[in-house]
This record gives sequence, C-alpha cells and structure tokens, in this order.
Amino acid sequence: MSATQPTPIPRAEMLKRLRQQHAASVERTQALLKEQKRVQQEICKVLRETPKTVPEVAAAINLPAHEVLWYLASFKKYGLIVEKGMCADYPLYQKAEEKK
Amino acid sequence: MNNLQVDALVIGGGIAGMQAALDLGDQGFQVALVEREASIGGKMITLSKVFPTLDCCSCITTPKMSAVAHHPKIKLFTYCEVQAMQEHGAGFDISILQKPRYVDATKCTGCRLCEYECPITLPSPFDRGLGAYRAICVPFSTAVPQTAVLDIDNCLLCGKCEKACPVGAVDFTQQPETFTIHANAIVLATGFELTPLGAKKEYGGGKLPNVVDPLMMERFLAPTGPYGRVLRPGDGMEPTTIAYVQCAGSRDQTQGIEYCSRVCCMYAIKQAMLISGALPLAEITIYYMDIRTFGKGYEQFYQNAKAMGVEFVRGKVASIREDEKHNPIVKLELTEEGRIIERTHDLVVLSLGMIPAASPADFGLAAAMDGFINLPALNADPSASARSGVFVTGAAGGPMDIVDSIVTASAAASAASAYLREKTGTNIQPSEVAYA
Amino acid sequence: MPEKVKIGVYTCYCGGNISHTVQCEQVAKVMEGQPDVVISRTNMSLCSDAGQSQIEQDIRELGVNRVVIGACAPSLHEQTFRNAVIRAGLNPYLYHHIGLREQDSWVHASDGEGATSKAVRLMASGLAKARLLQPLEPIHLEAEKQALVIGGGVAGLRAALEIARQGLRVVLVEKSPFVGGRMAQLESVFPTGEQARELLCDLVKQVSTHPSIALYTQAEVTGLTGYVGNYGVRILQHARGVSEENAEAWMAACQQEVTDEFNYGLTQRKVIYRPFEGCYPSTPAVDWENYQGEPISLNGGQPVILKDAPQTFEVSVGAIVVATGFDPYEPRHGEYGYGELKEVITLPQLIRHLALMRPGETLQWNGQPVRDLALIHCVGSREIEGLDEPHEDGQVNNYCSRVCCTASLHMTEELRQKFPALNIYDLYQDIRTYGRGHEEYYRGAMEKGVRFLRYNGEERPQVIAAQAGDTHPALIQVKDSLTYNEELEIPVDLVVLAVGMQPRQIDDLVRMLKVSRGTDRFLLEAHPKLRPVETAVNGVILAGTAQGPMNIQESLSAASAAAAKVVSLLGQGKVELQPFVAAVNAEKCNGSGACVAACEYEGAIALETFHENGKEVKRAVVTPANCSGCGACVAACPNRAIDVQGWTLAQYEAMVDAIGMDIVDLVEAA
Amino acid sequence: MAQTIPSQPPKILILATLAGGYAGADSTGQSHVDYPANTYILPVLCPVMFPPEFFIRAFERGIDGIIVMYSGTDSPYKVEAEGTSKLISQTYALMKERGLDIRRLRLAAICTVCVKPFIKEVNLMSEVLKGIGFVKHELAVHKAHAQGAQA
Repeated sequence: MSATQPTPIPRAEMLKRLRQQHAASVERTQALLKEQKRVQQEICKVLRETPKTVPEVAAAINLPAHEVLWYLASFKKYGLIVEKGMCADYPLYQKAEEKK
Repeated sequence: MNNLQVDALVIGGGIAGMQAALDLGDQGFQVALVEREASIGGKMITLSKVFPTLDCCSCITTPKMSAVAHHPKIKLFTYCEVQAMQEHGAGFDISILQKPRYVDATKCTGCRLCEYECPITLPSPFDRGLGAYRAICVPFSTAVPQTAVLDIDNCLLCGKCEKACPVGAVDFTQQPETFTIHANAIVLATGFELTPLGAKKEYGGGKLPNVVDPLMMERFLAPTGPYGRVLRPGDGMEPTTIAYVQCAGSRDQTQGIEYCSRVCCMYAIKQAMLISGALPLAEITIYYMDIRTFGKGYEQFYQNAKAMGVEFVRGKVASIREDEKHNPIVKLELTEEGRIIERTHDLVVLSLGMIPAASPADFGLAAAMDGFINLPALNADPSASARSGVFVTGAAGGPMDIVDSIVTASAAASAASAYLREKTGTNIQPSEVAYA
Repeated sequence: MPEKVKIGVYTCYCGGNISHTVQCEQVAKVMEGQPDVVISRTNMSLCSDAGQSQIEQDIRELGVNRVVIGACAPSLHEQTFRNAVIRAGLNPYLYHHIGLREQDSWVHASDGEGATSKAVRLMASGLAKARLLQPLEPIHLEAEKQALVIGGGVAGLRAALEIARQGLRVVLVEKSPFVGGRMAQLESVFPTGEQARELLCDLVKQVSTHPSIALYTQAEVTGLTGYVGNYGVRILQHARGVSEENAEAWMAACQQEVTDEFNYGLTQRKVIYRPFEGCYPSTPAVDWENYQGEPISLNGGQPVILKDAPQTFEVSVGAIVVATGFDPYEPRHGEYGYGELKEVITLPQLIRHLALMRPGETLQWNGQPVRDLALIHCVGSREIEGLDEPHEDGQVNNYCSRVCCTASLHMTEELRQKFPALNIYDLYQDIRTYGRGHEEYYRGAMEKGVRFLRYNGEERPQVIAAQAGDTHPALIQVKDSLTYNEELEIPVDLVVLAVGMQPRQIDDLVRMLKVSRGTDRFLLEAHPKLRPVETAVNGVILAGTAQGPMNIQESLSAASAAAAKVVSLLGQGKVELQPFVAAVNAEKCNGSGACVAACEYEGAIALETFHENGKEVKRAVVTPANCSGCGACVAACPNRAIDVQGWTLAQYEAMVDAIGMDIVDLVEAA
Repeated sequence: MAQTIPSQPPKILILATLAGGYAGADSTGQSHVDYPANTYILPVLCPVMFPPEFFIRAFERGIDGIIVMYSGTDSPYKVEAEGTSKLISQTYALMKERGLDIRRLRLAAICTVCVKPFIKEVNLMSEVLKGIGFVKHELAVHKAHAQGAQA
C-alpha cells in the first residue's frame, strides 16, 4: 500500500463530524419539526369533525391563510387529508381515512 | 472518482442541453452531460402544457430525459457544478464538483421509502415553494435519474431514512468529490432564470400573496402540481378573475432589462387558455403594450385566445396593491383612452422575463448587452461563442422559447460536430449496435 | 427444426417495492411449473450487476433462450436487460418485460392478494408471449453518404457547408443562375449592421471551395424515387449560355433588356447578366425564360442565336434538405394604393432604391424629393379571415412574418442617419422587436423622433391620392389608438409597405417529396418540438424560410440543425430502423390487397406479381423503410397473413388467454 | 360448465399505447394511487392492429371488460385516432350481434401523465362490470336464448 494514501476515517468519526458541522441547521430543523407537528395536530383536530376551507382552518388555529394552504398541500401530497367538495370558491379539506 | 475523456461536454441538462447531447451522441461522439440539479429536465419539465400545440409537456420532455439516460454514448452527471474550465492545446479540462447526495446512486432504486419516512416537510423548489417535499426525496415524479437526494441543510440527521432504505443506499458519510472531464468541445446550455418576482417593487411581487410568477402558474396547471388544481396561494380560493401583467420583467429600463424576453406573450396566452379550460367561468385579462406572437402558429394562437374570450387590454400597469381580502388591485393607464383606472382581481400573474442562469464570465466569455453570452457572429455562425471550440445553445445565448431552443441545440451540435471533425480530427467510432 | 423454447423467468423484489405487496416467491413458484420454463428465480434487485449477471449466466449455462422479467416499468430498465441479454449472446428481442411495480405493487398496496394474482397472470401472459417470440434484427439499410440540398440561399448554403464539414458529400441545386438567394438583395443586416453580401461572400467562398460540395445552378429537381438512405434524384440543369472568357463582351453585345428582379423591378437588366458585383458563379448567365432568340454579334462577328441545352442527370442521395426559401409578399393591385399610386412601394424595393443611390444624394422618389415617408407594418401578414381579402387559394395570411418589424425599424435608423431632415411615420399594430439588439432599434426610433401610429388590424389604414394642388402626392388615413383613436390624415411623399414573407411556389417539389404544408402554406415540420426541422417523411428535412418566416440568424440555426439531422441519419453509411414493421406470411397471403388499401404510409406495402406453380399470383410485399408499424394492415387482412413483427396478433391472443384463465387453472397447471 | 361463476372478480383488460396509456399507467404507479387489481395492462404500439374479432375472442376467453387507452390525436401514428374509433364502432356492432353489452368495451385517450383520467376510466369500467356481471354469464344467457329461439 502506498504511504501517501490517507487512512480511511472511521464511519463513526465521520458521522460525528457531520453532526458537528451541521449542529446549527439540525437545531433549526428540530425547532421547525416541533412547530410542524404542533400545526399538524391542530389542523388535524380542526378537520376531524367536518370538512373545512383554508380560511376556516386559518381562523380556527390563528395562522395566516397562505401558510395553512401550504400545510394542507403537503398533507394532501402525503395522504393525510383529502379534498371533500367545495364551499363557494373554496375547496373543502377533510382528514383522510386511516390506512390499515 | 475517475477522470474522463470525452469528445464533447454539454453543460446544462435542460431541453437545449439534452437535445445537443442527443444529437452529438447520435452522431457517435462520446458526450458528457453535466447538470447542476439532481435531475435533468430543466425548466421545461416543470411546465404544464406547451404552446402552440398545447402538447402535454411531460410527454415531450420525459422521453428525451430517458433517451439521454440510456444513450450508450452519453455519460450523465447530475448534481454537479462546473468549477473551472482550463483550455489547453488539445481541448479543455473542466473541473467538476460532485455534490454529495448522501445517497449511493448505484444502489438507490427510487422507491421513495426514505421520503415517506422522513419527518420534516419543506417547501418544494420544484413547485416554486408552494408545494411540499421531504428533506430526502426523489426530486419529482419523473426525475432522471430516479435517485433520492438528501437536503443536508434541512436534515434532522435522525437516520430514519437510512433505516427505511431497503437497499442500504443512504450514506451520511458521502463527501463532495472533484473530478476532471477532458473534452475537445464544449456546448453551453446553461439556460435562464426568471427575473425576480419582487424586482419591481410597485407590483408587489413577493409581498402580496396573490401576485405570482408564471412558473408558479405552470405548477398550478400541471397535473402533478401542489394543489392538483388552480388555487390562489394566498388562501386556497379558486380564482374567478385573473390578470396577467405583461413585460413585468422585460423592456423595462428601470429594472435594467431593456430587452424583450420573447416568451412571455405566448406563455401568458397559453396559460389563459389552460385556465379557461380548468375554470370555465374565470375571466382572464392580459394587460399589454405589444403582443409579440411572432413564431410559427403563434399569431393564430393569439387570435384563438381572443375568440375564446380572453380579454386583452392595452395599458401600462403602474402599480399593484391589495384590498383587505388580499385581492390584488391593478392600477393602469389605458393608453387607448388616456385615463387611469383600477381593477380588482383574485389573482395576478406577473409575466416575468428571462435572465441568464449562469454568468458568461464563468466560462471565460463576455456577456452581450443583455447579460447573456455574447454571440460574436450572429449572422454567420450563431452557435459560436468567442472561444474556439465553445458553442452556445438555448437561453444561455439569450431568451428563447422551447422550439427555438431545440433548433439551436441541434445547430450547436452540428457546429460542434463539424469543429471536432475538422479541428481535432476526431475519428468517429461507429456506435455499438443499439437495439431500440 | 426450430429450437426448443427454454424460458427463464425472473421476478424482482425491487428491494421490497414489489415484494412488500406481491408474494414474489409464490409468483416464482407458479411460474416454475409452467410449460417451457427451465428456471424461475426471484432477486432482491435484478437490475443490479449481480442480478444481470445471473440472467447472463442462465442464458449461457442453462440454455435459456427466452427471458421474461417482472420488475419496474419497462421504460426504466428494459434497455438495461436488453443489453444484458445481448451480452450473453441472445437476440435482444427474445426478452419480454412486465411492469410489476408501477402497474401492480404500487397501485394495489391495499390488496396484496389481488396484487399477487395479478402478478401471476401478467407473468403467465409474459410466458405466453415469450413462447411466440422470434429473433428480430433492426432493419439496416445501406445509405448513401450524400445529401441533396435544394436551394442556394443562405439556409441552403449553410446546410450544405455544415453537412460537408461533417464528412458527407452534398449536391446543392439552385434554380437561379447565382447563389445567395434573398439575402443577396439586402444591404445592412440587423442587429449587427454588417453588409449582407459580405457575409454571404464568406459563406459562398467556403461552400465553393469545399471538395465535398457539388453545386448546380440553373438546376431543378424533376424526379424522385426511393426512400430514406436511397433516394434517386433526377436533376435538370440549363446551359449557362455563355463562357467566362468573353463574359463582358457577351453582356455588352446583348441588347434585350428585361425587368431586373434583383432590384424588385426598379431597374432593367440585360438577358445575359450578372445580378450584382461579386456574384457567384461570376460567369454571366443567359436568362432563358426571357431571352427571345435575339441574334447576338460577339465582337462584331457573326450574329449567333443562343440555345439552351438542358441536361438531365441522376444522383443518389440518402437525405434531402429543402431550403427553397420565401418570396416577399406582393401586395394586390390597389392594396394601400400599391400599383395605383407611384408613391407606394415595398420595403424590399426601398432597400434596393437606397442601394442604387449615389453617396450623399438626397432622398428622391419619382424625381421628387421625399420629405415625409410612412412605413406600414403587417402588409400581407396578420390578415383576418372574413375581413381581409383572401389570396388565390382562398386563404388569408393570418400569420406574423416575424422579421418585418425589426426590418422596418432598422430601416428607420438608416433613413434617419442618411436623411436627418426626413419625417418618418410608422404605422403598426404591435411592435415585435423580439431578438437580441432588436428592441434597441425601437427605442432608438422613438428617441429620434419617428412618429408612431398604432392601427387596429380590423381597421387598416387607407392610402389615397392627394387632391391636385396638395403639398404631397399621397395621403394616409388612419385611426390612431395612441392618440385615443383620433382619425388622422397624413400627407406623405412615399409610402413603404413592410411586406411579409410567403413560401415560394414549389408545388411540384411538394408533390414529389410528399411533404405536407401547414395552413400558412409553408412546409410543415413533423412536430414543432420533438422534430422541429424534420418532416413527416423520413429523410426529408427543412432548412430556413421554406418552413416559415425567419431572420438570417434563425435561418442559419435551422440550417445547422438540418445538417445535424442529416449527419445523424447518414453518418454511419446505413440507416437503422426498428424491426417493429409489418411482415407478410407469403403462404397465407392470397393477394386480397386489403392491407394496401388500409395502409396510410406511401410506399410501405404493395402487391407484387410472383410466379407460383406456373401461375401468376399477387402477394403483398412490405418495404420496411416506409412502414411505421402501426398495424392497420393487420386488422384489415382477411387471412391473417400479415403481422407487426414483435407485436403479433397471435402473441396478443396468447397473452389474453393467459389473463383470461382461471387462477386455479394456472396454479394447477404448475 | 358455462354457467359456473368464477370465484375471481371480473377481469379488465387494458390495451394501452406505449406513447399514451401505458406511460399514463406508469405515472399512476409513480403517484401510488390505488385502483382495483383486476386490471391487466398490455402495451401496444397502436391499437389499429386489432380486428374486431380480437375483442370478441377476448370476451369469449373470459375477459369481462376492455379499455383501449390510446394516444388519440397526439399519436405518432397517422391512423391511430381515426382508425381506432372506426374499429371500435365495428366491434360494437359485432358485440350487439353476440348479445354482449357494449359497455364492456371503452375507448379513452390517455396521455403519459394522465393519472386522474386513468383512474377514472378504471373505476368507470369497474362500476359497469359490477352492474352487468361476468361475460361468461352473459354469453351463456345469450346462447340459451338463441337455442331457445331455435327450439
């Protein structure tokens, strides 16, 4: 083996370095996750009983309507909620049935 | 990572770059295609339908993407940045940075189990921030390659994806790698970006939630879009009056963009037609100074839109503000009547223009007055850059639409091919028998 | 004797993507027991190197000669496995791929049992097809490494040069005696301000000195046979009429004069002529169409009557580039006063008029000084059906000609520079200065005092003669929307019509090539994005304004793109086509001709006469190069004597049978 | 026995063009949208190759419903749009003769990303088949009627 070849860094060490390097962004993301979980719970609670529009959800949980829409779009993409008809010009959203 | 010798390097994997690579590959040249994003497809793959045929965009783009990926003569490098370009006697040495995906591309099967496990949801750049994606995901459904990529800056480092992956492809130890491509010719297909939504303060872009850019509207209209339908992003309302403000990012000395971006009239008309299809009751108005439908079949397209009831109003839009319900109010001077009016809409699309996505200086080239790569022989050799062996295609050389991009891509491939054969005496090996 | 069918069946787990829903082991087990199956395996990831090697090994060691794979969508990995099969020495068309991921496990996640029986049936249908698979070879046709380029304008010249530079031979035919086309009639070109004929001169020099380009002027295509890779082209070439050595004397001696089309009728020229200084070829030519048999006495010698001696010859080419260009729109008599008022001319005429002037001369028309000049845009363009008078073919030119706006504003700049005192009016609908450097002309014109008036296409301006005693000879009436639709009357000395482009008269060529035209009468591309410079006829390619209005830069790009397509097609000296074309079973064919009637593709299928047991019989014969593989003939044939190779009706029937079978029967058969 | 009712759900055969429906089905898969599993998709270049007898034969072999998912006017083949619709109408005539409910055969233009239309077509056919039952039964009933009429 050639002497110039660097010895491979052990995996544990690399992961440790990665964690250190990204400490700030991980912390920020953890906070974001916490917030997302909270909003998700609140939205799901609001949508459990009857289908609602974005402005209705926004009013119920006191979050700007455009943020609510983003959450609903993401929940819809990942199967948590479904559209359930329209109320005037606004689509209604409802919690999806639990998958088995 | 090993270094690579090719006949031609294509920089940029949008429609122009893909077409140039395919044309060179079909002629038997060894081609490397380098793309900055995690998937090829460029701006085009994000579009809904394309003018003037209203073909479904993905039906045209995805076969080209797959042809590039499977072409025996094309080596594809995604998620790579060009770092430096050295010229020497025989060609160019291009130093490339492979950004870490934190996913082993040779193992990943694109199954998305990692994505479903990832707990954090983020605004998706593919949907221009209006849709959602996870910190690890395949960039979009038709991405090529179908390889997941992990967004380390928004990652919890929780390791759930690693556990979920059935083939052990997630690899947090990946490091950036640099390698060199030796190429005898280069085709620049670096494309465009939209002018910033907020560039013209008076129009409220970026501030008013219901003032959007045209690529957002493309996503609303695309079958895979964030809402699966046309809704205004401010509050999820199905809009009934929609306005387009033309030249919102072009022909405007105050923004320093004095040129015409060529595509905005047509995309506005196209979107107006598609919205009419999706929302038959919607009223659509296009505020314009000159309608520039100059391409083949475009004028008829414009006339059809008028016949369909799209309203064209000639006027200079001065400003946009909103009412208490976040409905944008457009203030404009009707140039045909000489008076100033205000009109309220549910949603306003600013028909933004094009600016270069890469700086010509990065490739040792001068920019033209418009900031795109200068083409010194416009009326003699329009694919040629100022550097021998470096060719330009698509919007890298100035705003243009898809049809023109594809034609200039074939043209750049032709010019590069002629150059390679003449200047470097490249001997073309007949392709291996490719069964298709 | 046909080889015994030995099928290898592979069911991929796709790392759990398939196996989480579909019981892959169960599927493999059922497959194992099916007739002709010699090996049935599962694999965690068949597309991995290890998976591919397993298949190759089975082909080599177990004699597997049909491969059926159930995995992800064929669009993802069919080619991957085809290559593996090839590596193992098996014909790649003896492999069939079933999509068990996108079309099964991913869409039936909630019904594992249903997904598994679906997989069993789909795989069984794959076996059914595999038993009937035949080895196929891509169709390789020898191709002439030579292309024909029709038209010697800027697009044709550029296409010829680029094709030749990439190693193919080119036959370039030009109908007129000189190359250069419409570009030669221009002076300064936008946006660079370069001189058109200087640019052309460089291009022509490269073309004329390239050893692989054969140029034929005064030549036209009169016949065409064959198909992509192997066209036979008949070319008719007229005699030059005079030789270079006495060129000047011939021209001097010639007396007959005709209208000079190079100057759009502004001047006369002789029937033995050079259109402009520096033309190529430089030898003058006889204008046979107009020469009326005048005896010409050269250097005082015996008067001779010149005779055309047209020659016809044939060339073989693999592909054809159509670069026949455009004609400027010729306004109708009375359209904006054209033909009625001497003071109404076209923009191309103005360009020639300025070129004919001496430096420093003031602008005059018809002997009168021009103080006020108006340009009218969109003449012969953007016409409205039901409003504008239709042309000969009943159509209106409802398209935009793309170049006239910039050409007009470029002209205003030249006029302002040369004649600072001139008043210029510009009557337009929309200013379409879209290209690099174009908008600058518009801004410049506004800043330098060109007076813009905007008319509506539904109320076009009128040009009328002024009353006797008026200050100006002509009057333009226009409703100007820039001044709130005020009705204006503008007295002018000269009206310049910015005429659009229309395709040249090439009816015979269109018929011969079997290419299509759009409603705008320009030649039609196969698809504006997928194949923007190709036509629906394989091997016939478009370059430049034959396809639609373009400026010089765009024509050059289109021509280079056309060259790329020609080189891709012919560069290897052969054309390769997919084997998925119709094939006739001669034993079943009884010459009904139903297939020929059903076929929409020219030259794809025909009845030919054969001798069978001393009798003349008709049998269908397919020309694979012209067949699209659509299979319209298959449905039409009363005897089931024709099939699309690789996708035969019998294969589909076998697949349907397998799907229709009861699952119990399938399992029991195992 | 002809009247034995199979234990499996009715079978839907989908003939899908590579340039249209087949790719659309793949897109549906990529979106992980569930639909019934009694659907069997076969790729075709262009459906004009199938004579009406092919469809009849398929029904006789136990296929309960057929959806032809073609590319419509977007097809790379000149004849696809017109030829396919013609062929389907001819098949309908033949089906009526055989006592087959013509709702068992549908023609739909499906593009490469037509997820919703794809699902809609599958659900529509499923509903129809729920109403009209197995093809074997229908054929048997018709046969019995025909025999009865003869007798």
